[in-house]
Amino acid sequence: MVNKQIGSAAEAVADIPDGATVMMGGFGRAGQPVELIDALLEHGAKDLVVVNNNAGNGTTGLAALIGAGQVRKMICSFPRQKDSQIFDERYLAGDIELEVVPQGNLAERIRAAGAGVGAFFTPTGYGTMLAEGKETRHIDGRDYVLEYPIKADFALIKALKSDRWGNLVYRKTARNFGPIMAAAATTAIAQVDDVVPLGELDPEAVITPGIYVDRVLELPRNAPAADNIAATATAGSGSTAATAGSAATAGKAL
Amino acid sequence: MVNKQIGSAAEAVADIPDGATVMMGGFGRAGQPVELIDALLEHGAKDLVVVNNNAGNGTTGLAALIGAGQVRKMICSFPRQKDSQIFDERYLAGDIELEVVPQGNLAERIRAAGAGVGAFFTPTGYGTMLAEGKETRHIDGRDYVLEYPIKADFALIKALKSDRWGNLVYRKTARNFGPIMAAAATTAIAQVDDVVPLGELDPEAVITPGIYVDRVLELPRNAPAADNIAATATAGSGSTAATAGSAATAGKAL
Amino acid sequence: MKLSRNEIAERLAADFPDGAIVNLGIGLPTLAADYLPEDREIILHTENGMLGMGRAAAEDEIDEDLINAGKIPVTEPAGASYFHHADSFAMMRGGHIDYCVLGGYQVSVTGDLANWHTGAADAIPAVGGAMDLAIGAKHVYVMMNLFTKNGDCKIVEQCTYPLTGIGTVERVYTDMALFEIVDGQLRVLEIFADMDLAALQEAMGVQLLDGLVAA
Amino acid sequence: MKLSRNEIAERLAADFPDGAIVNLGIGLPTLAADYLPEDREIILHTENGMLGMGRAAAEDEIDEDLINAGKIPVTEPAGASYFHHADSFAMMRGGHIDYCVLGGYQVSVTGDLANWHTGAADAIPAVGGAMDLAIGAKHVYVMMNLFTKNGDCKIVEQCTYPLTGIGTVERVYTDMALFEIVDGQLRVLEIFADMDLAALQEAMGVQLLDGLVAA
Repeated sequence: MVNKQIGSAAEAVADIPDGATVMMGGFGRAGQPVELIDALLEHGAKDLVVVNNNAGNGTTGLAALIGAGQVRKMICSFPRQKDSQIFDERYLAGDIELEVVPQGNLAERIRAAGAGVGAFFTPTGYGTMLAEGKETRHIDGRDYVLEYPIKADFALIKALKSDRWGNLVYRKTARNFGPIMAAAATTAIAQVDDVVPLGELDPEAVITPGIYVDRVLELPRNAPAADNIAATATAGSGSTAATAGSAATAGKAL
Repeated sequence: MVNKQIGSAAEAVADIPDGATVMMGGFGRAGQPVELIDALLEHGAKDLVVVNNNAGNGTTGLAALIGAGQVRKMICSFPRQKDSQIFDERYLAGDIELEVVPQGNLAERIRAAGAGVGAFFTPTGYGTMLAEGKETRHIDGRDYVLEYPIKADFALIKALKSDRWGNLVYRKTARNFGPIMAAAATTAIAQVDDVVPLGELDPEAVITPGIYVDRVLELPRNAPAADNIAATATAGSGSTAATAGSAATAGKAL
Repeated sequence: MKLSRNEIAERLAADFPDGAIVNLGIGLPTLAADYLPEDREIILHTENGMLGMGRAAAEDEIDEDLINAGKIPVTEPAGASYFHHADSFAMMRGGHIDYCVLGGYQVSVTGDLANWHTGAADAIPAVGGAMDLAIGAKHVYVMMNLFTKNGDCKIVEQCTYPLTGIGTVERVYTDMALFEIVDGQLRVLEIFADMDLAALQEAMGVQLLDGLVAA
Repeated sequence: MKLSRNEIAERLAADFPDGAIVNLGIGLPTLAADYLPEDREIILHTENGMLGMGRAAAEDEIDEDLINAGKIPVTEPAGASYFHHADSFAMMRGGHIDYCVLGGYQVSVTGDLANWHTGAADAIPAVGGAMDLAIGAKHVYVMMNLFTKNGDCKIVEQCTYPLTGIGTVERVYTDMALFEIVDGQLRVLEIFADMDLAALQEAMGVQLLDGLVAA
């Protein structure tokens, strides 16, 4: 029987090795797998290549990971923000590599990795410094740049609900990079608010079929007050919060 | 106010000119826009390039269009079937051109057209006669063939429901080529069982956002017996059936 | 007299026809959302995966899963739909968005756009979706002040800042005038500032064609 | 003794591990669906846009919107999901399907597959999803009789029919024996026919390595 549910955030990321390429979903807070990123921080894997739309905000999550010196290279579209000071500092000190990719090329390169496309010609960026040194071609009246897939060893994403097969549904604009990152990574790990019994998700509305998902971690968002306190108290460790989450659903027939 | 609903199949296809490239959704009967194809037959546009997974079955729909000599060229993955006799005859007589494309390359080329991708490297077909004369490249340990987008002037597709903006939801495996063909065509025409008021479709389950759809034709599938008889009686003409469909929903607040 | 930021936004918003699908870039262009004509249905696209995006969320409507490209909470009106990032940018790249409005550092007289990078050696490059929008929409509009605080004209013969897109800008809505670029030629459609075409041309230092409609 | 079509299907189906995601090609391979081990969850993919596909539909379950790649009505069990054709073939091409099973005209000793075209001058070419499956799945299995009705061995030094994919076949399940191709070498894993390795090799006319497990 297939059951992709895993008990804790710590367990979910335990086998991410030094040097891994890790995709992280999210656009702003929406869809950000906060607890999984925190677990990766605690896990301590180093020399990581991280793929995300940004390069961390404030002092938590990806920013903390960069601050801890665990990230060798960022691949993203928009590193510089009001509160990206940790990345900015590291970057200007020459401590971290940066590959800036136009957001749509970033998304399409991630999609290409999942879809087995070897490379593709995109009009985005043609003639700009982000296409310098890249192969170009004039096709049917338009100029294009050749871009290659971005694959990952792991993807950390967030969705609304899952079943034990790993089928995922998302919520509003929190969907963003989740589906394409799940497909582009060898091992995709999804944190979800709720793991529901098989058959409860509408087959027409499943956005990420379970084939792309390897591990599912349930972390109830709207848990009763007591659970919320537990989850907040353990933010940063991840594993205890996750245990609380699993306990909350232990009685469910999956 | 945006309202993409159109009154009849005849009206929906009236501006398809001779020489147009027309995509037709469907895989077998599932998702086949039968009434729109019938209307195109009646409309009489000639010299068409038709993109479909197959090349017509039996003596109706696409097969009838081919039989009537309206199709100059077929682009498809699987023309030869038990009941593709009309195409077979035309093809063997040299009366119709054929471009056979592996099904996944067909789908990806259609997707590329909608997504503004100029060309892409696919591993499918490498080293086979379907890749003869095509550019190839060895990328990261694997061999690929360069394939180009397939665009269309019109797409005829079928979905389950729509709203007046043209947002579409599909039903089961009838989804197949619909979403990518809608995006790849300059003008996409969808026949649906039901046009529902704006806001009634679940935003998480809309598969084809209205941006891709230009015309929506309501043809109730499970209409009351009287309507069904009317629809059957006019099959082949399309326009009367469509009128019946519109009448059935005239009272709705859209 | 010059237009305020809000007045530029209002002037711009008046040009979207009924049913237009519009992407408003982060920053200044977002202001146009407040001036969409009420008698027309303008459908907003946001790069982070939503079509039919609503207005900014009120305090009690804030939902962290429902934000726009500028990460500002928004609402979900009837007719909305969601999609993932690759589908969202396919929508742009594939030419399905009718209008996009971008901010600008510089626009060249032939429609090149520079709006993502000052070129300064110590600047951290960050492009976001600007290049995708610049090449993707059917009509690319720029909204900006015509002159920098230092008095340099931002419509130039050739951009000196790194480019976002080449030959892509169709209209430039500024505080002083409205411009159109057609076939690599810059034309003034309206002057808001209290000056005539000759004075405007002299202030800008680039060749202007007369596209002014007699009042 | 040779295996019947159903027996080949049963032997093949026994090799899918719990949780395997499997695409069964149209025709002969579809038979394997009837023999999936009941104590394992095998998740079927069909190219026309469904994962977690169910068994063939009974008379009163037939739904024209719910069919498999062979256009046969099927059912929708718990856990199913639907997607469009580009997403479905991305699933294959991207290497996400664990196993696919295809019919074969010929398989070469190095794993080339020919199964879509006889090469006859008047044949109408029709490839469907065969080439996508042949290059896409993690494990490509072929299910076929070992000899044609004319007595020609279908495992050959080099395919004479037009190819579907190159060096892609990993196992060949036939009525007479089960073969594995690893690093371009053909190995017999099991012999079902009443003959030994030497006799099988002589009948086939190709070099065979011994991969037989002592009973």
